[in-house]
Amino acid sequence: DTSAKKIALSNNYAGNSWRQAMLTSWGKVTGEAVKAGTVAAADPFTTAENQATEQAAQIQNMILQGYDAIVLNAASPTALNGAVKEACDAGITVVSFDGIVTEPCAWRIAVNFKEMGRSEVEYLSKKIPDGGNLLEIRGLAGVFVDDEISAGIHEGVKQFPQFKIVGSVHGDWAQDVAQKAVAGILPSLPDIVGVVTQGGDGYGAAQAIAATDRKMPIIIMGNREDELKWWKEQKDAKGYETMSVSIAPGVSTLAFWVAQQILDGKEVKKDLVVPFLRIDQDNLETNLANTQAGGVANVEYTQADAIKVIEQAK
Amino acid sequence: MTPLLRLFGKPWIWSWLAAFIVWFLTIMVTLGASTLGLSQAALTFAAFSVIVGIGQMFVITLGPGNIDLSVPATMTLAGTVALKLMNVENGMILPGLLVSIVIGFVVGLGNYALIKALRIPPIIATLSMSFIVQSAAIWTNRGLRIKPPSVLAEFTTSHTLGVPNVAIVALLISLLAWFLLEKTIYGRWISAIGQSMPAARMAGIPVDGTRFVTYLFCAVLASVAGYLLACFSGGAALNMGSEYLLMSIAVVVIGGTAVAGGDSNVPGIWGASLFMFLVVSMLNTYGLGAGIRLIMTGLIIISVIMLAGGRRAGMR
Amino acid sequence: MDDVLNAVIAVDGAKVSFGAVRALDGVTLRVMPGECVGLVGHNGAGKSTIVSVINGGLTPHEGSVASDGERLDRYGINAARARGVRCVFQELSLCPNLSIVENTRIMHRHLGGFGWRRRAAKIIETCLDAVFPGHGIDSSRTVGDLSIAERQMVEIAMAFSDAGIAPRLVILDEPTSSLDASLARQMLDHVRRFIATGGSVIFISHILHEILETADRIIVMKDGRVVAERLAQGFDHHGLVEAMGTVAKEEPKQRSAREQSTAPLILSHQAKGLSFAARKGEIIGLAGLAGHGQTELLLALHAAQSGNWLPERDPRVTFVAGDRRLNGVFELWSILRNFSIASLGDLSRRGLILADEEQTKGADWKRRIEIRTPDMDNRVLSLSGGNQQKVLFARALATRAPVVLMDDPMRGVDVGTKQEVYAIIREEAARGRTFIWYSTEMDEVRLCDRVYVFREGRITTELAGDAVNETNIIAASFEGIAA
Amino acid sequence: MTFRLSSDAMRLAIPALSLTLLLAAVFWLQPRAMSYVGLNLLFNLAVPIALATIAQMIVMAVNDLDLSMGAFVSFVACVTATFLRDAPVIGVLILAGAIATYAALGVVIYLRNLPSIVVTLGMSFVWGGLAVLLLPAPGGQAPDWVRWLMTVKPPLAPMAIVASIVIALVAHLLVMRSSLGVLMRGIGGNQRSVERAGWSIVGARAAAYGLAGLFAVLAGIALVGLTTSADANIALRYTLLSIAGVILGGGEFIGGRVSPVGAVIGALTLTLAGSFLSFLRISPDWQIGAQGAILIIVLALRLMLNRLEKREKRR
Ligand SMILES: Nc1ncnc2c1ncn2[C@@H]1O[C@H](COP(=O)(O)OP(=O)(O)OP(=O)(O)O)[C@@H](O)[C@H]1O
Ligand SMILES: Nc1ncnc2c1ncn2[C@@H]1O[C@H](COP(=O)(O)OP(=O)(O)OP(=O)(O)O)[C@@H](O)[C@H]1O
Ligand SMILES: [Mg+2]
Ligand SMILES: [Mg+2]
Repeated sequence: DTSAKKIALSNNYAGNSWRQAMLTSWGKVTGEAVKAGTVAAADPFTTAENQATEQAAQIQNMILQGYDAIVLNAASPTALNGAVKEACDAGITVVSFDGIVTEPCAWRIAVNFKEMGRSEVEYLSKKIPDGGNLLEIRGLAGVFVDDEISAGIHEGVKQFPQFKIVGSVHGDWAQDVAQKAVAGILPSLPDIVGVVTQGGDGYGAAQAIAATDRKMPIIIMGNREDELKWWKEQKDAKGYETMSVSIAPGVSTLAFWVAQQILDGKEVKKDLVVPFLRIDQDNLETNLANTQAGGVANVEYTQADAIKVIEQAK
Repeated sequence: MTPLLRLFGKPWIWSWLAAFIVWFLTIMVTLGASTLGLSQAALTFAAFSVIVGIGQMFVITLGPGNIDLSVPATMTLAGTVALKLMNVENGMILPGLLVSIVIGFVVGLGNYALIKALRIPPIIATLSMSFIVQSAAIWTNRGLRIKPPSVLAEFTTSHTLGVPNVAIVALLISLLAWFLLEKTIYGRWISAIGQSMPAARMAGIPVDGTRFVTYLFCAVLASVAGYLLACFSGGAALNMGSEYLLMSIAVVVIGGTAVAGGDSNVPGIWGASLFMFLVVSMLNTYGLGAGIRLIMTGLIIISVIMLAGGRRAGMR
Repeated sequence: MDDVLNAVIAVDGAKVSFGAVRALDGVTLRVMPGECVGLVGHNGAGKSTIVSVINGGLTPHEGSVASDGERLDRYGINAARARGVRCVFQELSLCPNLSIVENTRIMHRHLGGFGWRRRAAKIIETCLDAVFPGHGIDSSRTVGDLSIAERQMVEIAMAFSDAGIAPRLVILDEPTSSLDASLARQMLDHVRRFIATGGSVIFISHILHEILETADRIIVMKDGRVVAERLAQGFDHHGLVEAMGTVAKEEPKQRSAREQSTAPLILSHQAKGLSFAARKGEIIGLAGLAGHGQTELLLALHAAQSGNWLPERDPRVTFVAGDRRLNGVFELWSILRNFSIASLGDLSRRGLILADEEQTKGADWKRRIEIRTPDMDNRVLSLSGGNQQKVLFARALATRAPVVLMDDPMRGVDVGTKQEVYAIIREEAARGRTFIWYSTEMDEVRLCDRVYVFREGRITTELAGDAVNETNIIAASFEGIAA
Repeated sequence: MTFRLSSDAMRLAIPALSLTLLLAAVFWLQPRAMSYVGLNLLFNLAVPIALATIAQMIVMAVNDLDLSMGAFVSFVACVTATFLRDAPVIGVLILAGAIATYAALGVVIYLRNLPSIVVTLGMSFVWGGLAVLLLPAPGGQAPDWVRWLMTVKPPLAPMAIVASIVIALVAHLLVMRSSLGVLMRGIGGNQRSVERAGWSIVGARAAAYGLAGLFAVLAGIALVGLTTSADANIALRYTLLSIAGVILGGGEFIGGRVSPVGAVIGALTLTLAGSFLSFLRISPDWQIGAQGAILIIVLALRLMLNRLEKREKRR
């Protein structure tokens, strides 16, 4: 019985549509759970400046506030370990997702970001067997996810040596930054057949390329509604083909349910894996229809889903 | 002094020189094939830095400690609200622009109210304000991305005679700024205030009024830049201004405006904005990793200021 | 020749130029032990520059410096200090953010080590007591909290203080400019005592009677050259003025008492104590000991009469600063811009500055008030202190404001210029302008139609007409002190 | 004679009062914080901020501003979590080199008459780049002694409080009492007169920047001791935080008016303000905005107390 338990969400950033969708999903699902009396509280907290030190302070405050579990999307996989350890020592359950932490006492709901990067190149190899030049758009330098996805992409290029990465820019997962960076490097690049991305930056790349007279390469998308919509337009107009892949923001609700299960006394493995959400040419329309305007393609989880994920991991 | 020497005495020449060298090195990679593309891209993206940079320059001219950190949040709020209001309708373009200008007004008003009424140093006042504005942006649309009206999207992304339209807008704003600074009483006033506030007061300058107008001007330019940027990049995002915090300050100081206030300079903003865009493009083009790229950017900024600043010290 | 051998400092043929300006053009000068040398000259004559040469702050482009008969090739600030050269600079040069004790630490480089605070406090307090008995300045106070007169007192005491190396030559560059008569008296007395014990002093002042009564020998400079050098007895006031190259004008006379009480009231203010009122065309003096609320009244009048938010077409008051570094000059600007800033309203149309009219007006005033510069487009800091002050005067007079507030504006202005300015003030007053004039100099106060005397922040006495004289003013200044 | 508060004492009284008020509010909202463990949790992350604030304050004392503080502390954190643990000798050398670089910056800024803001802005890219090169992805581990130092449980008062007091004390002795401190503040107050007294401005500025570098290095080390590992972006917010801390503590941008004890109090206040907010439970939309509001309130408080104090003084 967890009806007296209090859960907190520690979030480090709210400044993009993915995080907004994540917070919305959290609010929706936990709101119902609180109303149904499953848990006593599920309060979300967001830091102002997207900094590990600020989030560490936030977690320490949660310890003082007496939460029973902390669901955590971390600014850094390691820099919060000190605070997380303190939470564990205070008897608090810590479940990290998306931005996971390496501290052994915490649970991790991870996406295999490396595989995500590799699969992008694999997809391209099927569409363009002859291979060609690729442009890579990376995220924020020095951040774990950026490093992982990029490593996966380079692994993929090794696996399919017909591809060659001829340019690499940092788009910070923001489409205007990506647009600027791509526009700056594009004039000096040879022909490119594909753009491998990390999510949130595909539309910006498309805008930058559309502004030149180049042929539109295959740009891997990242599940944002604007990206999907652009893809749909291109598909309807000239049969443009690509794929889109990202982690679903609703994973915050899975983390919530996992935390609830742990508080309920369930035996749960420390490392859980969720699949990433991939959209292909044939299910584009369905996904687009389900995606809120300006939002991100999403999946929200129920308690039953969580139990299933936990069972599978055993 | 020969004309050439006199040119080298100008504080803005160094940013232009740096921009030119970087531009040249970049196009040489493709032996000149990328000249047009790179130049157009540089003008386009420099335009946004120029617009916010000019506002920031006016504020910095007001003297030590004056700076507006609310620029990115203002851009975001103006962009998101305007796009939401226009809701892809071409007929709403003007009301959209108006609303973003009003937002700039309100933010500027808030900034100066904090600075004046609560005596909070500008750097902290505008930082606090930016948090509130950012919250307001989140609250109004939660990261919703709405496309700009088609006419506006077309206008911001296309060229006239090979020159990007946004660059033309930025040029017009620069001319206005130059005119204000060099030819009007207002320009004299902000320069005087920047050198010594007590002296300005005793010389009969309406100090508060002038500072207030300057903070308004900066916020309005930021909101106009936000409006244009949102239309240019096909929709507003909650993080769309974040880049322009450092950028707006960097282009002002690299452009040769005195950080201690009292002395501003418009051409330098252009040189520095082009430079800031081109240096990233160059380092990207040469395929350098993020770490090296950052180090090079820093070292180049320092060398530019060494050349420019050292020169000025010698001139005295 | 044995002159040079005994001289504390001997400068030979020093030449210094700043760009096109010849600040020193072959100056030769000696200071003997036990002697006070008076140094006079018009603004920009090069007095402060020769001071910089002597204290090691400036290396002359030509010429040499010798001390005790020994030619010093590597002469610098530290060499000068080691020989006991001390300096009170024309503009105040203490650190306003530090306490008096900490400033003493800065001035005496070798004072370090454990317990320096105690030692520094002792040194400065001893010296303050010696120079300004009854000063009432607590050495732990922050300099920024002191009045300008108190700061000048501290600085003077600092120069005479002894922390290991005894002062042998003290240079005083217009030390009395912010002191009232009684404090100046104390200082001059101390100078005589110092001389009597064998010390040397170089004393620069534009207040000639101070020079005449204190100096043993007087050197007159003009345009970077020494033009006359005689024992003090060899000069009288008239002769000194003549030697400086100013056409000797008659002594400022008391204005003939004019019928003022019928002129319309133009300004009134409820100050502490007696209420303050000014009529059209009056010259009103604010007197009393320095720092007793005169500047505050001027600032209050200015604040009450000028807006901070909206520009005004017709300014009601204008202000001439005395502390020009703090609230006078705009350092980055040219002389012309510094001059025109207060009257831009008249030099513009719809907010647009009319550059030609600005030039014309600038040239006009440059001539009228004789600002010594080849070009009004030079930076204002290239002017000597007195000339900067003239620019500030011109700035205020060029406006149309009917009331001119003056905060001891003649600090560091030479005699010739003063006479010119007095004439301009009288002329403008006759045309109906009102002047409200705070001054630390009795000669200036006596020029006024009416005088308010301040004591501890309040107006205690009002004197008018024939009652405006030294005896009455001094009596009123000390009123209430058990004497 | 009436009792007169020196301007230094006033500079201190106001921040101290606002901290007390805020602390009272936090205790009222969250009584659990009123304990040994609670105080440590509230304040331990303020320790590196306090050190960085002192560093920033020293730079501000000579009329400059350091915009690279955050990037530099991040860089130090990366060095600490990698070299200082795996190869202590090289680690110490690197950190010493970093301090020397700071001192050199002070010299270059003075000699070439450069605006410190621009130079440090450039340096922030350099430090950031070096940090990314060192740790392309977050990682590394805190040396054991650092970890021990930051988690030690002294009797009577928790580590965070003890450390803050020690930092304030040492900084006070260095900046307010020592000759070097007087010299540095003198440069901020009136560089020309310090020069005329025969001091070497180059040397003094090098010392000031070097000292600032030293405190920033300590900040980085302390930070890693708390977080156990580092990443290249870990302390970017320290730039603005440290400036805000100095201002909150009664320091000023120019004129050499600073207060080390105030700066530490300012850093504590900023940290506490964040906690205060999370205890308030504001709607997620407005949580960021509330951080702005609290900054405004704390500073407005400063103004109010300032006014009271002035009235007191005038009486
Ligand atoms: N740093 C400088 N740069 C340019 N010109 C200078 C500089 N210092 C002095 N001068 C010029 O040198 C000349 C001598 O100036 P100085 O200050 O020695 O005059 P002064 O006799 O002290 O005048 P005052 O009575 O006004 O103090 C002046 O014409 C002044 O403008
Ligand atoms: N390095 C400099 N750059 C620009 N102006 C300077 C410089 N040094 C001195 N000046 C200015 O030149 C004028 C004469 O300088 P000087 O050294 O004689 O000062 P001073 O006579 O002691 O002070 P004052 O300015 O009151 O005459 C002063 O106004 C001073 O501010
Ligand atoms: Mg002089
Ligand atoms: Mg002079």
